[in-house]
Formats: sequence, C-alpha cells, structure tokens
Amino acid sequence: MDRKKFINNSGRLVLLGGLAYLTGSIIYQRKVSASGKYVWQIDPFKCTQCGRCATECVRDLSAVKCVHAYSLCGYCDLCGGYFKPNTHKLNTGAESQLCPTGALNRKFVEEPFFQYTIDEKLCNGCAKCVKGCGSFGNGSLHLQIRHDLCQNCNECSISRMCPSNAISRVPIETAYLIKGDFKKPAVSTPK
Amino acid sequence: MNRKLIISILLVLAIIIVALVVIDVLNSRPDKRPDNPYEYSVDQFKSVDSTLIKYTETLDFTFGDLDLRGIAFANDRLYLVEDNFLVIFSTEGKKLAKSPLPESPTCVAASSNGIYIGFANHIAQYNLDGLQIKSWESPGDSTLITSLAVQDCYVFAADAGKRRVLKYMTNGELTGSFTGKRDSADLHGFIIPSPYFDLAVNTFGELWVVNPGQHAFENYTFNGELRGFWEKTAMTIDGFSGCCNPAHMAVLSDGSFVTAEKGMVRIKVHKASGELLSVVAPPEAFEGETHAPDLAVSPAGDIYALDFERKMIRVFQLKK
Amino acid sequence: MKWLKIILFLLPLTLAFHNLDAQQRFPKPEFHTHYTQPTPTTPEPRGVGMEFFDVLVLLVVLSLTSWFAIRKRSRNGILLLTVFSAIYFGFYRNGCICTVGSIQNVALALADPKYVISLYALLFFLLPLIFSLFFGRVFCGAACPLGAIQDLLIFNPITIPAWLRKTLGFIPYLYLGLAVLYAATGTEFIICRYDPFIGIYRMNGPHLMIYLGIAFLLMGLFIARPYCRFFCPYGAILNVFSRFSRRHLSVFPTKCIQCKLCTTSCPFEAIDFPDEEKSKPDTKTNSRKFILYLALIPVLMLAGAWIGSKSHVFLSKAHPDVYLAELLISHPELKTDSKNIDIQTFLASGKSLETLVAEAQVIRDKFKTGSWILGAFLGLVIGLMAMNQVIFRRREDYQANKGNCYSCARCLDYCPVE
Amino acid sequence: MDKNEENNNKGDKIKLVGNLVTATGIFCLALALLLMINYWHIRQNKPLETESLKSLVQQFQADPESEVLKKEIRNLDLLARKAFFTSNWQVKTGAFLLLLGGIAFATLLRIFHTLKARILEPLIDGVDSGITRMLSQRWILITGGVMLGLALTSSFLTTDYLKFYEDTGNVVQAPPPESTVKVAAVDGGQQTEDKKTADEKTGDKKTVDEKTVDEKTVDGSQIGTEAPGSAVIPTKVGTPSLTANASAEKAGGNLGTEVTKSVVIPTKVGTPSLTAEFKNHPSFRGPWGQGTSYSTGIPVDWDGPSGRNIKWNVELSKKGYNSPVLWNNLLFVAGADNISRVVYCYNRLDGKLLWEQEAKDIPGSPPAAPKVTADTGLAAPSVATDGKLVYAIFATGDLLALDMDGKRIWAKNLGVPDNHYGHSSSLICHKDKLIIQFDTNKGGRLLALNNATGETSWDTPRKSKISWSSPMLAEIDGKLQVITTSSPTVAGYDFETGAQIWALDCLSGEVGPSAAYADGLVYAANEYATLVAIKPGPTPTAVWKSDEYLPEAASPAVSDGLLFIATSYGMFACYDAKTGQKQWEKEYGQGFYGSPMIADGKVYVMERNGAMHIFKVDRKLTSLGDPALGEKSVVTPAFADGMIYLKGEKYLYGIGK
Repeated sequence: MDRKKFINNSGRLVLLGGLAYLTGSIIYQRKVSASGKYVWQIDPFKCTQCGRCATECVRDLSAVKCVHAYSLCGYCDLCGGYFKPNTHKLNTGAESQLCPTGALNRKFVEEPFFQYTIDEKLCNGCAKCVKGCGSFGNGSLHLQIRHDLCQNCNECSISRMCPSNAISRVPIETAYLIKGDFKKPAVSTPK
Repeated sequence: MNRKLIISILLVLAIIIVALVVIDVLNSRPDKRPDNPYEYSVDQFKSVDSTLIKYTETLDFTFGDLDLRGIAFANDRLYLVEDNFLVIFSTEGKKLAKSPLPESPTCVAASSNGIYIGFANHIAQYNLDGLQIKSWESPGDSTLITSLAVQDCYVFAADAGKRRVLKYMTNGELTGSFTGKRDSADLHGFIIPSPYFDLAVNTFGELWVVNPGQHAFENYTFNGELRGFWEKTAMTIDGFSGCCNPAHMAVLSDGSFVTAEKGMVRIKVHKASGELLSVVAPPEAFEGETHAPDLAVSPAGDIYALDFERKMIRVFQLKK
Repeated sequence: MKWLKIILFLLPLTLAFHNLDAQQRFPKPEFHTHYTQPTPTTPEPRGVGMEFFDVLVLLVVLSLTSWFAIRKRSRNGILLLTVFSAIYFGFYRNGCICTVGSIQNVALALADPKYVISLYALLFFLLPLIFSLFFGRVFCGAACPLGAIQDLLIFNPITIPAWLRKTLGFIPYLYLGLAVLYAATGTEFIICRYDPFIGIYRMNGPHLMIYLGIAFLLMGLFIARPYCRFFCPYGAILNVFSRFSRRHLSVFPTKCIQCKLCTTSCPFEAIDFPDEEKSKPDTKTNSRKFILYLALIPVLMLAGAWIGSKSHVFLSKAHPDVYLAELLISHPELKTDSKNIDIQTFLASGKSLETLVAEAQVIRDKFKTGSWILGAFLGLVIGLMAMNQVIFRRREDYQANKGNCYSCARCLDYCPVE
Repeated sequence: MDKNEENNNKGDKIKLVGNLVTATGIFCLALALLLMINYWHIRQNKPLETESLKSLVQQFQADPESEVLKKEIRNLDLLARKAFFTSNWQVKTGAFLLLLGGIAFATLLRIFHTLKARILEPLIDGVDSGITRMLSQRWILITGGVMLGLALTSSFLTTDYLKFYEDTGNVVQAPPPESTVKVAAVDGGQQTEDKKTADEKTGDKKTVDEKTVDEKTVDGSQIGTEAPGSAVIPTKVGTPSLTANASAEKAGGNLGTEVTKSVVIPTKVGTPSLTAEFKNHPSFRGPWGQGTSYSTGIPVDWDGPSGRNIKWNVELSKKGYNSPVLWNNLLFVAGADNISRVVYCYNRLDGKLLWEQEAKDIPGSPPAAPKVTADTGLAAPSVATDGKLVYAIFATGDLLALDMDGKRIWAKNLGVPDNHYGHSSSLICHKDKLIIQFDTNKGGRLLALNNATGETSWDTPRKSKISWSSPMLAEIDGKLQVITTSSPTVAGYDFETGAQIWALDCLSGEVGPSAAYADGLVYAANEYATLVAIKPGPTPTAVWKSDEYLPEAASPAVSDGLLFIATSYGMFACYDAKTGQKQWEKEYGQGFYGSPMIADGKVYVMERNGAMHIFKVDRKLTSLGDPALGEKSVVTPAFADGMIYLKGEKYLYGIGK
C-alpha cells in the first residue's frame, strides 16, 4: 500500500516537474506574452485576390470584407472596382455592376467625383472589386478580416488555403492593416 | 434495440468519419483545390489581332535591380533616370555617363541643349554630360511633376498634384500655367485620379496633353486654349481602359501618338486624330496587371519602352 | 538575372511594396462641395481581458467539478456544470481557443522561434493537467465543451469488449503524436481542423466538418463519448496524468459492500472489478512476460524511430510548401495551367523554384527529426500498453479506473453506501 | 389497484414520450436532410457566378443598346442574389432549428430513458480478465505492427521529388522563353543564359563595354566584400624596418616566428599581442587589412555540393555581406535584418555557434532601420577584433564592442549614416584604437575610438565625398598610417593623432575598392576612374596609371611585386606592381565582388557564382584550381593554418582537412 502511495507521489512529482520545465522553457525563451492577444489579418500588399476568402472562411458569409481606404481613392467616375470590364454606360444597373452581391455602392459627390462605399452585410469578400481597383485604379479597395465577425479560430482556415500567405497572426494592437495608414508613404512618384 | 443493428450502424458511421476526413485532406491539396469562382478576368480583351501588331521587340537594355523612373530620347542618346541617378547611354547600350541626383526623380526630358529632370515638386536642368546647371524653384508643395516636354525655348511640365500644365522658359522662369478648366460644365479640366499625367509636343509644335480621367488627348495652345481633343474609352484594343489612361505617351515624327496603358498593359499607336493605327506590344508582352511603361521614341521611329517590372528598356521597331 | 533572383529572394517584401508604389494616392481631389471623407471602420476584436475571464471561468468550473465529484458526490451538480460548459465554452465562446487545441500552440511555441503564445492559451493548456494531477480528469467530467456535448447525448451505450477498448486506446496517442509533429513543423493544426463539434457549436462552418460532428454524435448514442475515448489527444495526456492524481472520485464513500450495483452504471466501462481468484495468473509466466515486454520496449522504440525517419518524406507531404515544390518538380506542365491559383500565385511571386525547394528541404529536415522522435514515442506507447496488460494489481473493491474515469459521477448515484 | 394505476400511467407516459422522441428524431433528420440538399444545391450551381448571367453580359456588351438584354440581366442577377442570400438565411435558421430539435430530442430521450429505467441486473463478471488481458496484448501488438508496417510501406512507396530535383538540377524547370531579342546589359544587368548566347553574337568587345556594371547593383556585395587594399607585409617595410629589426633584437623581442621578427617597428611601439594579430585574421582581409594572410597549408581543393574537404557548414540565420573574421578558435560574423542586428561567434573548428549578441538598447539608435538597398543590407561592414574585444558596426550607425564571451562592453550610435545604399566601411582595430571610416552624403570623417571605452581618441573631417571603402593600416617611413580611398581623395593619416599626412585626388565616382600598399607604393582604383600607384609622402605623386581593367567591388591585392585586380565583369588581371606592366589576365563569366587574398604564395579570389579561383603568385598565369562552393558568394575568405573560411549566400563554411 505504502509502496503504491510512494509510486503515486513520485510519479505526480515527476509530471509536475515536467510541466514546470515546459512552462519554464517557454517563459525563458520569451515565447509567452502575458498581455498579448493575436488575431488574424490580411496583408493587403501580399493579397492576390484569389477569391478563397469568400469560400474558405468557417463562417457562411465570410468574415473577410472589402474595406475602402478612402484616402487612396481616386473617386473615379469609371471605377475599375465598381464596373464590369468594358462597361460603356456608367449606370448602377446590374448589367454594369462588378460586385456579385451588389455590396458596393456608388454615390455622386460632385462633378466629376463619385464616392464608393461597401455594404458589409452583403459583401462576401470575393475580392473581385479589389482586383479591378488594384489593376485599373489606385488600389484603395482591399480585403480585411472584420474582427466583429471573425471567430479568431486557433488556425485560420483561410490562411491554410491562402496561396500568397497574406494572412498572418498580428498583435491585437494592430488588428487592422488598412492600406492608407499601413506602411506606405502618403505621396509617391509615378512609375 | 438489437445489438447487431447497432454495431452495423456504428461501422457505417466509422466508415463515414474516415471517408469525410480523407475527402477533406485530398481536396485541400494545392493541385486539387477549386479554381476561383469569382475571378475578375479581362482575358477576353487581352487577345489582339496579330495583323494589328506592326512592331517587333529587337533589343533589351537591362539594368540589374534598379528603381527605374523614366526615360527620354534625344541626340541619339537615351537618358534614363532611376532612383537617385541619371544614366546616359548610346543606342547600342554603351554607358556614357552616370551622375547622382539629389533626390529621387520622377521623369526626364532632353533636347539638343540640355536635360530636364522632374523631381516630386520641382525641375532641375542638366547639361548634356549630366552635370547639374540649375535647380528651378518649386511651384508649390502639393505639386507632383509627372512629365516634361521641351519645345525649343519652352519646357512644359505636367503637374499631377495641382492638375495643371506649367510653362517654363528653358532658363527656368515660370511663365504660365493652365488647368484646362472652362466655365461650361463639359470641360472640368484635367481629371487625374492617380499620379499619371503626361504631355508632349509633337514635331509640328503642337502641345498635346493627356487627360487620363477622360481617356482624352487634348491639344492646347502654348497659352492653354483648347484647340481640339479626342477621347476613346474602351477595354477593347481601339480605346483606353481603366480609370486613368493612357498613363504615358510619346509622339512619333508624323504626329501620331504612342500610348502606354496601366492595368491591362499595352502599347499602341494612334493617329493624331485618334484612330488606332497599330499595336506595338499586346498585353501578353507584359507581366500581369502592372504599371504602364514609360515611353520614348527616336526620330527614326524606334519605340523605347521602360518596363518597370522587368527593369529593362525594351526597344520596338517596325516589322520589316 | 541570377543576381536579380537573389535580391528578389532577399527582399520579396520590399519588391511587393515597390509594385504598389504607383497605386498610392497623391493629393486628394479638391472638393468644392462640403464633402467630408469618411474613414474605414475597424470594429475591435474581443479584448484580452475577456480571454482571461474565460480562464477564470475554466478555473471555477474545474474546482466546482472536483468538489462535486470528490466531496459532494453529486451527479446533478456535475450534470449542471456540463450543461453550463456546453453553453458557455461551446455555444457562447464557439470553442476557440479550446484546451485540446492548445496542445498545438504549446508545441509550436516550443519549436518555432518566432511564434509567441498568449498567456491565456498557455493557461488553458496547463490548468486541466494540474487539476488532473490532484483530482483526476475533472476537466473531461464537465469543463470540456467537446466532452459535454457527447456526454449529454449518451443514450444506450453498448459494452465494448475490453481488448477492443484497449486496442483502440492507441489511436489518441497516434493522433497526439501527429498533431504535435504537424504543429511543431508549422504545417497545420490538425486537431482544430478536424475538431468535430466546433461546427455544431457555431452552427456554421465547413459542411464536411459538420457532418463529421453529426456522425460522431450519432455514434455517441451507442458508444459513450467516442471522441473522448478513442480520439482525443488531450485525453491521452490526461489519462497518464490522472493515474497519479492525488485524490480521485471513488465509487463508494466509505467501504465497498460488493453489491455490484455500480457495475452497470458506467457508460465508459471505467470501473475496475475486483479480480476473482480463478483469473489470478501464475506469477511465474506473468513475470516472464513482464521481462519480455520490458526488453521489447527498446526494440520497439528503435524500430519505431527507424521507420519514423524513413517515413518523414511521406509525412512532410502534408506541408503545403513541400507539396507545392514537389508538385512543380513532378508536374512542370502544371505551370501553364492558368486555373491553378496556387501555382500561378507562386510563379507570379517572382520566387525561384530553387528558393522554394530550398525552403521545402528545410521543412523536410525538420520532419526528419520530428518523425523519428514520433516513431520512437509510438513504439514506447505500444510497448507500455502491452506491458500494462501483464502488470497485475490486486483489487478487492469496485473502483474507478483512475486513467479512464471522466469523473462524470454517474456511478455515485448507484452506490447504496451512505 | 393503485399499483396498476401507476403502472398504467407510467406506461402511457413512456408511450407518449416515446412518440415524442420519434417525432423530434424524425424532425431533426428531415431538417438535416433539407440543409444538406440546400447546401449541395448551392454548391452545384453557384448562383452568383452563373454561366447564363455571364453569357448574357457578354451579349449585352456586344450590343450595349439592347434594353431587353439589360432587363434580363437585371432580373437574373436579382434572382441569383436572392437565391444566394436566402439560402444563407435558410442555412442559418435551419441550423438553429436543428439545434433546438437536437436539444429537445436529447432531453426527451433522457426522460424516456429514466422512465424506462429499472435497476439493471448487476453484471456477472463472466469475462475472464486473464483471457481479456491475453487478447488485449495480442491486439495491441498486432495494431502496433500493422501501423509500423503501413508507415514503412508508405515510406517506400513515396518518391522524394526534392531529392530528385537536387540530383537532376533544374531539369524540370520551365524552358526559358525563346527570344530572338538581343540583350544589352547597360547598367549592371545580369543576363539569363539564353539571352547571353544571343548576346555573344553581337561580338565580344561589345558585351564587354556593355557589361559595365553599375555601382548600385554591386555596392551591397562590394561593400560586404570590400576591404582595405593589401598592405605592406612588415618584412618588406624596407630600410626603416631593418634598423628597427636590430633595435627589436636589442629590445630582446622574444618573438619567435619569421613574421613576428619582421614586425618589429610596431613591437617597438609596443603591443605584445601584435604577433597574435598577424597570426590571426583579426579584421576584414586579414591583419591590418593587408589582403595577406600569414597562415600556411591553405587548402586548394574542395567541393561544396559533394562536401569534399568541407569540414563543416552552418546555415546563417541572418543575412549580411560582411566577411568572416578569426581569432584563435573563434570566428565572428555579423548579420542583420529589419528586426535586429546581431553579431555571431562560432567555434571555427566545428562550426558550432558559441554565442550571438544583438545590437539593441543603444542610446541614439534609430527606432527603425534606415532604408538600404537589398544588395547592401544592414550588416555590410565586417567586424574586427583584437583578441580582447570584437567590434561591429551596422548601417544603423550602431557600434558595439563585445568581449570574447559576447558580453557587451560598450556600445554607441554614431548617428545614422546618410548613405543611399547602406553604410559599408569595415572596421579595423590596432593597439588601443578602433578606426572607423565614416564617409556619408553629409561628408567624410575618419574616427579613432578608444577600444576599451569607446571614447573618441581623434575625429578627422575629410573633404571626401561618400565612400564604401574600408580603412587599412600600413607602415610608411616608420610611421603607422591609416590609408583610405574615397572620391576624390586617397589619403594617409597618422594612426596616433589622426592628422592627414598626405593626400592625392585621383579617384572619382562611388569608391568601393580600398587601398593597397607595398614597397612604398599605395595602390588605389575605382571603376570609371583609374588604377593608380601612388608614391606617398609630403608631395604624393602618381607613379603609374592604367585604365584597362578597373575594379569596382574588389580591392587590389599586392604581393612579391605583383598587383592583382579583380573586376566585377569577370576580368582577373595581374600587373607588375612597380611599372604597371600587365603580366597576365583571365576572364570569367560571373565577375568578382570578393577581393583577392594572398595566402601562402597563392592568390585566392572568389567569383560571384561561388567558384574560388586560385593562382600562383607568379609573373605567368598558373591556375591552381577552381573549387566550387555550390552557392553564390560575394565575400572575401578568411584563413587559418590549414583552413579557409568562406561565407556563401546562406551558409558559412569551414574548409580543410
């Protein structure tokens, strides 16, 4: 009986020691951050608009939405992100709209400027407009993970499928990588 | 509930579970993944009727990994500005001079009596050996010089920042500027959604300015009166695509325009009146949806395109 | 071009920026009307404080479970807690981050110099283990959302022959080993990917996974807690830990009266019966066997290690980079397949195949080390499991098996002893 | 009677609950099925991207006027979106209902169960635990065996394509785009193979002057590989050293080796560790930055890919174009990226990393690393050591001194160098001073710091423009001088006071190559400038000049009256150091950024593709082999007896028996 107790105790001690060692080594290597929380976010400069954000998210209507960095927008009349390629009549009818869910709204500001806003209830993060805006416009439209919707899965199921590794864990302090404020210079020279 | 039934159910379930996992694993392989249902494709416009392509690429000038900015052709020399350097080299590619620049340039123009280099908010004048003669005073901070054109005693500068064209004397004196605006609503001046704004003076001394927001070419007098214009918006080869194109242009000796578009990159030649004359380089010749190449033309009609992606100058000549 | 390639490889990021320079806005349009430019909204993620609140909740649930199981001996209390965890950790918190998955975060944190684990994740991993060392698997009893949903759906459990149970008991260790390997090599988090119930808790998610969950639940009607017993990798660890628990739920409060009433009570067959005289094996053969297995363990470990290191190539194919590299090598023709997003993206990235292969090789080397360790580990597990069968402990009473008992406290209601 | 009653309503209850259970069960099942169907439906015809819609749009764009088409599109599109979002809604609500159903089902089941529940017969332990144990053992072992077997077979069935790739090289790479386009590399452009061939057609002469490589592309590497030109070997100091030699004997210098005997004047100046200084490889390009090593038995044959004679190689965790530096058994390199700047110390015998120390928490250090070009990097300057401390400088202007265990002794920030490629001049230390050539766009400076404390001993402003070359030490007319090259000045400074002793304006452009010195002549060169031999002194004069082959990355190396020049376009040439007569030349494809080094009678020079070219130091060309490293390398080797240390793009190599 005593022998059993002894084995039991020593075994427990060993295991406790193991746990302690493991924790210790993690802490020692500064691998643990007490106040830290990490969330998933898309680096708009790496994103290649493969459309998987719309299909791979665990949520049915993806937690990835298109956001508009207005400070980069050209307020074009002919917006590459809003209109289907080769649209002649620049009206807001379905025949000319690029967005498959009609989540992109176009509002006249003043001659010749138009404002484009996103209705996130409808946006499914397919990045069609992002592609259009990126290649023909200023690239002010881009994808971001919306943290009010994101489940913050332990491993983001989109990042698993992301071909350009654009999705990565970022500290909660910089939960968004919105283009205008993120990195790039405000003015740059044309190429 | 009898045990046999239960066991059989369990077996079925077990099989289902295994199957589900296997299916999932197999379908997530890079070669098994579904293609993009929401693809944004302009491929239909990329194919160009080969008979239209009248030019062929004959020579490339490579530059290693430099941050190229702009080119000009004059006096049988090529003038290249890259981040913080002016490089002068012959049409065979022999480097003749290379001189550092005070800051990163945006564009360059050259004539028989000097080189003019545009920086973000001012212009500097260099002699033909690449030595600075004079740095002209900046016309304002929000100014962004994107293109220069020299016409014997005048230097015209496209100021994308202030959406206007500046007129300088070759000694650097600013003698005028115009924004193309009119009282009448149909002319609201230059619309420049992104920093692409080009102009050129052709051999007949006509000043042509690109109004990219309108996909228009506008001909102005040196004092800024609109003489005439033409515009063509279309994804198809005969027009200009995107929200602000053409991004760069140059004029051939016969007055026709060589145009370069961003987004769907392609180089074309349009008549002075606007009709498409020929295609220099179809979208296939460039990588993806990228920057429009800067253009320069030689009096002989050779077209020099500065490919920012491949970091080289590509020379196109008329097919024999 | 070679030199260029190197530079591309050196600074892919800057190049990425380069390409976008031209798309930066320069001075805004001058609006004549009073148009104010809106700014993009950024809804905040759940705060860190909340995460620590979750840790607190976990702590409370664990302590209460221990209390109910050991002191209060109340099944109802534990049932309530189970429901609570199902609702809180399951339906409210959507099961992320869960203790089971946290294994992988810890493994990655240990392996990857760049990966930093949040403290609360670490606590999620540690707390249940510590508790198990003192009170047994109380975590499984009521705190684990995955366990809870299954526990609530136990209907008519059939008894599984002991040998089958013991054999299937090997799967969790295999799963654990693979999970750690794939996590440590930064391949993926398979536990999270194939978590069967998370989709149900979220009422949303990849359909295959939801079917998986339903399948498990249906199974659970007849086999009590199939996932916990035959898959859960964390359960495997707890099983070991709990064997050394200081105190543990016991079927009878004071003295077992051999009424055999509890025998039918445990749906997990986690109650050990007293050993009858006839089944007492003659110690001689037994000890011989013991020696045999003891000698066998190193052999098994070596064999495992060897086989493991052999199969690292196979295992490493799960890593997307490795797979892509091999794909490009074995099927160069795919480069022209414009529909294949992954390959096209890679080609567009300007990264050279050499680079990719080099990276893949690095990962594969990691796998080499990892997989022989895995092999050795599995060899050890097999050996110990086998040896465990010849170790013979005397028992007169009906006791909960410390390793397998989930402290669900069902049996307590059956014990007539006051 | 009552009992019956009870039983009856109990029976009723059970019936009722049973029915309810079945009902809810069926409900759930039906719901689940519906959801599945719905899902598959959506999956099959993605409503948002239906072909019909696409084709309609195509037609419409064909004739943009047709109102009919427009209407059709709009309707269809509306339908599609409805379908999409309703199905979304259905899934959500469906799931919710299913959940409720499931809960109801579960609870009912539970009730049903409890109602039906009766005290079960206690299990009679019919199962013989002995047999069970036997069975379990068997099955456990069987499964184990099966598993291992499966693993084994799978491992044999899988082919290792990566290996295949390494074996067969780039066989499987996509064919290069066939191009008839000629390529003229104007400005440092590299050429892909196919284009090169196209290029040869255009004549060799042309390619040569076309391949004038631009400073910028090269600087990084050049900076990394940049080093003081080969300095005087003290044995050859000439008359002064002879007298000194005697005086050393008087001083009873107990210095054994030929080398040490020769190094007398410094001995008189009095640093006991000088012999060690010359036995080791204490700074970039060896002792005093001479470009000459006194180590012997240097290998001439190795092969990176096959590992022949490669004693060890380790992967470098951070990039840096600096070259290795040796002291006894320690090897130092620096590495940096935007995150951190680090000094690494390896055991040069087995390549084990002994310690690494990050340059951090340095007052005045910039929060973010300055913008440098990819080919320069933040860790271009090589470290230097005097056996007591090791010194490192980074493009951030961070300068730190560590002891041999990696403990930081002192550190300071010199101010971020205003340098459009990245600061690159290597350090050199001697006696109590650490010499830093600090030429930036803001002007030139030459500093000497007290190596123990980091305080400034002297700080001499220079009229020179920005440069990327490194200082070297040489002894001229008995005075220890720091010799620097820059645009336009080549100058010598008093090591003790920092006073400029002599200067000659003869260079231009962006100067990378450093000076070399032998037999009273200082050699300097730069591309687009000239190669010049200077007679230093109060009135320095150019003894000879040559413009034929000009290096822009590699410094000259000089030994036994021969001067070696390695150009970035692949020309390696040998001159008579006295007259400037070309002795021989040899061209290679890739060009040289690494500076040539002299070691036991051979000259070693590393081609960019990693091929080391070894020649006899001789007036006629004698190649002693071209061992390949198997990876690109732009750095200059370090030598120890019987060993050569190389740094490639990714790995650090210890080569020798």
